[in-house]
Amino acid sequence: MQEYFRNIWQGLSTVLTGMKITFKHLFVPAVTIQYPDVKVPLPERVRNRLYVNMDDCIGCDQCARVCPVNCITIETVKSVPGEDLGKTSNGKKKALWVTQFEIDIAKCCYCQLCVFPCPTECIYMTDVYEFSELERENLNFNFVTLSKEEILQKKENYAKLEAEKAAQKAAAAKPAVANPEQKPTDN
Amino acid sequence: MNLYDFIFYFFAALTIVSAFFVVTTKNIIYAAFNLLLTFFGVAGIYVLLGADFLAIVQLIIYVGGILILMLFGVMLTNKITNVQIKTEASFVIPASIGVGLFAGVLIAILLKTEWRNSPADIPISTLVPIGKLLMEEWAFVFILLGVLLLIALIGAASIARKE
Amino acid sequence: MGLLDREFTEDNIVISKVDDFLNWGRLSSLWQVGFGLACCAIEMMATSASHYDFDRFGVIPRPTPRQCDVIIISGTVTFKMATRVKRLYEQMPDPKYVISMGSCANCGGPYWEHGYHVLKGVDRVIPVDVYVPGCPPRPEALLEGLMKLQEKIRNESLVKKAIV
Amino acid sequence: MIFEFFADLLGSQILSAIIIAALPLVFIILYVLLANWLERKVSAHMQDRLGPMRVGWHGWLQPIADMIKILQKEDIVAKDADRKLFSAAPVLVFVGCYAAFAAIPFSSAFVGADLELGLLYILAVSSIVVAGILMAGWASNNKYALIGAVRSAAQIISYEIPTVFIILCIIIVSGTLNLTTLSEQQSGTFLNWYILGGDVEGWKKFALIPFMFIGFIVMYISSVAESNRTPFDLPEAESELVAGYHTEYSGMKFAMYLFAEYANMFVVSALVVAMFLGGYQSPFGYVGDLINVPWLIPIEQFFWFTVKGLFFVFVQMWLRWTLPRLRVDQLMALCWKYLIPIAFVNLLIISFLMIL
Repeated sequence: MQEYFRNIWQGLSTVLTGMKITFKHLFVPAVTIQYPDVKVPLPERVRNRLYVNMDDCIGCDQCARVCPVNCITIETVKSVPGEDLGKTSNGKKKALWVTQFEIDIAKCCYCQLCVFPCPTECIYMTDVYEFSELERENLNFNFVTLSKEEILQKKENYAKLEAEKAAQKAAAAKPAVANPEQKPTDN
Repeated sequence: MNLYDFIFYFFAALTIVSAFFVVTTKNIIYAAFNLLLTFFGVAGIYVLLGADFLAIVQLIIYVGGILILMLFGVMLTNKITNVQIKTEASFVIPASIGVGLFAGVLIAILLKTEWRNSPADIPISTLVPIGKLLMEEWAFVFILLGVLLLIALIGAASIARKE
Repeated sequence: MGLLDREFTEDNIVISKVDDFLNWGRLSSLWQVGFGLACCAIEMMATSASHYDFDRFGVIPRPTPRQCDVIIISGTVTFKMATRVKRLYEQMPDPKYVISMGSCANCGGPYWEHGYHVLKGVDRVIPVDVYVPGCPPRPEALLEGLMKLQEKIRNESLVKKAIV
Repeated sequence: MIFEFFADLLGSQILSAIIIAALPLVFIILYVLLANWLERKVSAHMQDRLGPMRVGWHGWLQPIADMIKILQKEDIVAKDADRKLFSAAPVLVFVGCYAAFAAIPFSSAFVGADLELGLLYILAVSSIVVAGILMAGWASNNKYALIGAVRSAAQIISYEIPTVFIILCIIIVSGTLNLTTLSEQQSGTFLNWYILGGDVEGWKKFALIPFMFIGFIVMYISSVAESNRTPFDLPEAESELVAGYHTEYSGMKFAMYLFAEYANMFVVSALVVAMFLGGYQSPFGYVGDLINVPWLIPIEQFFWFTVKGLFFVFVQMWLRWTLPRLRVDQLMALCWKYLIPIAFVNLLIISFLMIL
């Protein structure tokens, strides 16, 4: 019997205590950050969208190799002698034309592993996080600065160089191996 | 058309149509829900006849209690929706005799009754007279019925107990 | 729903005003399926919670897909789950929208190459409206994705689009 | 009364009856829009959030946007659902709540039907809601819907018993079941409200106060349970039953459940207000009396009734965001082991007091 009344009392008093707490919170100012108008400052080393500074990229492919999810695709073409590719900001000489540098940011897992091996510190994570897209293809970022024609030309140049080299080799080797039919298959 | 006529025909149609469906439908759940409408229509007619207490009690007990109990029974019983309900006549001759007799009695009553044709006036509530009668004249019967219900309640509880 | 089912072949001022009104209703009360898949779901819950407050945009989680407008695919969709996701999507009444949240839902994420068990992008089973990148996306990123979806709804029309 | 006024104005009883019947509908729609917004704002602020903010000032257009959206939604009827009952169930549920509005005295000038049996009438029509919910659960052909419906029916039927006991207490003290008479008996200041002993004279009034207070609490708890609100929202417990009996409903049919739920919240609050807190009576007296403008009084009464009703609707929301959901056995234990004995003893004590 005593238990019964204690139960009633406990039930009522705990409900009232709870109601007091919620009523107090009714007048506590909200902690909500009203996002599009107010944005929280991000922490310093926040990891968000990747960005590649192509001016500094030497096409070393290290970031692509270290990427755990293989979301970076790099394709390079060797430069021909006489072309000046310029220098990176920390003094390295560029030797490769980067004809393809794509990061499929949809696959990226924001681990920052690609940032550390970069010798020129040209790939880094920015604080941009608002880049949702209506099409998935738009999340495949292409960082190449060269135009399509330029890429084609670079490829042609290199092919020509190779062909010349091959021709020279063939010319040097012609006395030894008289087999001109093999030349096209070399390329 | 008078407002009361309108309401009366509405409830009468509701009662008759839904009662017809209760009898003819093969789906037991449909029958139960049509019974709800029948009860509701009958309650409406009770109100128009000036028996407002009866109407409310009809709603509380039949709709709120018995019908819900029936629905519970139907829904919680295994496979009751698959049971084939026989709707074709099986005992034609005895049934038609019985129905004929019953219909005859009903028609006789219908014809013999002197129907009042006075226009419907707003009925006075029967609540206070019923309360007075129950508490004064029929107090003993009332209490007796209460005790009977209590016994039934206790009996049900003791049957339902596991030990 | 006769008006809405019919597609108008011509644009006119009445229809475009009605359009704006109906679109406004749809975009400001996107009810979400209370449905989370993986780690992104934690972030989605954070978006619903006090600091980011999805309710500001009129988004409230509804328990049943029948009463929802938007499904947020929050996290890795395994093959086993993909059938469920598809069923949930099919149970939602039109007009319905899909937000794909996080790398895994967008294209399989870390599992896109060698994940024997992961659906490579939820858009292989259901049509996605907005892709929110991130692993997982910040709550703000999800809110931004929602606002992009609202923009998309705002530009919807009853007028039949001319075939370009 | 307002019915005669319209009958004189239009010259047709049928037309005026339709208008009278439509007035609560207008009230329900406006009230549901307000209550929906209030619910979201209250819930948000109790959790230190803001709630709807993006449409209109502090999101006041939110319920309107919801309604426009729900109008556009596809109306799904599942393949295995029972089409007829599935469509009839939301109507039945809404009709039950709407019918209860007929007997609610909004003010001395506007009460849909001045029934002698007002209190019992409201109880009776709310049993139609139970049938509608059961119909929804069965017609959906969905296990969650059926479990939710059966739970709901069990819950509402159980909690009707303490409600009836408390109504009996009020009958014994007031001698009437008519909600308008009940309100008239509590006129004057708030000292005449039945929660403070009513217009009973002498020491009995003070002796009644604690028992009336107990009655009020029991009545309020069971009324929250009857309108299926948290902490008694087992019929639509989303963590166990998806959405209970309206799991399969979408579009306008779901909106009818929404309307019915909010309307039901107001009905039970109005019942509590009419029984214990003076009905439409002002707690202090009327401005209309002070400045001698008699037509102002019914408007003031309407104001007070709505304010009191909305306050108890607010308390229901307050409870919802305070308390967790009960288990089924706890729900039944609360009803059968606590509320019913307390209400019964309360009834005995009050009748004993009134005999003395």
